[in-house]
Amino acid sequence: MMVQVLFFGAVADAAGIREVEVEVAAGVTAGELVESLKAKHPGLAGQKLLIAVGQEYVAASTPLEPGCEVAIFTTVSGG
Amino acid sequence: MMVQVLFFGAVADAAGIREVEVEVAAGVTAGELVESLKAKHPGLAGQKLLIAVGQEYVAASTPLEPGCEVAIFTTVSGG
Amino acid sequence: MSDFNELTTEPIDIAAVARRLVPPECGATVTLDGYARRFTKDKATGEVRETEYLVYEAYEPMALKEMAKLASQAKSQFEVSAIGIVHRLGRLEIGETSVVISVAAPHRKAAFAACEWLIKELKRTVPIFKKEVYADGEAWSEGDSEDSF
Amino acid sequence: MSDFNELTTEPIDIAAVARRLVPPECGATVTLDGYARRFTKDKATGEVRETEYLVYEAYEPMALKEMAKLASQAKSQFEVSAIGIVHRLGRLEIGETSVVISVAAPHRKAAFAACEWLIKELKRTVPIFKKEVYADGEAWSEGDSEDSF
Repeated sequence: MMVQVLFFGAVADAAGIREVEVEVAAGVTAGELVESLKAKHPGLAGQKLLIAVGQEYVAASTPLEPGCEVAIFTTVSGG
Repeated sequence: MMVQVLFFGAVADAAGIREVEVEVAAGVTAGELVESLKAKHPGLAGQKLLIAVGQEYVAASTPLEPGCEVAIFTTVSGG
Repeated sequence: MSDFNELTTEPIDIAAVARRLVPPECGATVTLDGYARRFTKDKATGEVRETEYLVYEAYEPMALKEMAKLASQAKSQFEVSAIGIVHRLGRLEIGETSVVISVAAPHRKAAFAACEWLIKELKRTVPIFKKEVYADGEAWSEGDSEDSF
Repeated sequence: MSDFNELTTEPIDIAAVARRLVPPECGATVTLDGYARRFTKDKATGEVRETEYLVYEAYEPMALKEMAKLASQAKSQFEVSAIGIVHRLGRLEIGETSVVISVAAPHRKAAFAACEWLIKELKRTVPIFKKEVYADGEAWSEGDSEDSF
């Protein structure tokens, strides 16, 4: 199944991309997706990452739905 | 000796005046002046009064200097 | 960057107060904007009273001195860089600003603490007096001073 | 009186934010104005760094959702009537406002407490990202989030 992945801030710079469509196995979790992205984009390794699915923070164990929007970023720094 | 007395807010309304020159005995204290004003202006009786001499808060026991400016008011209520 | 303390009978421009204080080492300004409330609930009875307008008067030279003292005390107690205090006098319509206190600091924590301390002390020590006017009467407001005699 | 949460690339007018919130039962609005600081002291080394300008970006739809959640949580935790949050995005010059949080309340104590809580939580949960640009380089700012994995 396909999911949409968005990168922000330091994570976008580290990955060298801001947005990508990724093919993942059905039932894959948010954490597993992050691990596979780290393997593909070595710049992401060692970064503290937050993940949101459908614009809500999720735990690593959350399974992804087909077509969902996944966003990945480090600690936020607004204000 | 003469002192200048200023009244503000509720105290001015209670006394019915805003400003008056008063003849007092040498060595009179701020507290004694207030007592004599209460006797003259019954509306002041029972009010909690603050007193400033030369634009500084003073204790009742502070002796007055000739020509000083004395201000009398109740609890302040700015803000 | 110098502090300022003012009394005015003109409407207060909050942003103009806040933005007079932007020292280059600062990252946050906390501003208290106090204004005339239409409805006030009596703490004892729960009754709601409607205010028509307010009138403030001050012992002006002493009020300015006391405001300057508060700013100087706040700067010795809190890590803040600049303080602006402006208080309105005369007649105020409902919703109009009576007092603005802005505090600029390198970090927001000190700015919040100093601003909250300043308004508490201003209400206790600065000789400014508020009269509330209702449809059926008026009353001078009772303040927070404790040292009366 | 409705709350508002906004992201904008235009300069923020602090007073316009604060004065959109004047419910008739309120007497105080506390406003935090956060802005780009020129000089920042490194907590560890004591070294002072000079910032040239800032760039903010956001995951916009989620940022707006998180801001709305914070406002709703603040209103359930504190006795406040209205909350306005506006965050700037894009390039900010030194001294320009990055965030304004205004909280109107019947009484000031709750307004101070809610405003301070809101900025702390905004910095922890709202997906907005700050890049600091120096004369000799740039760096994404490290935030306060704890729940990363």
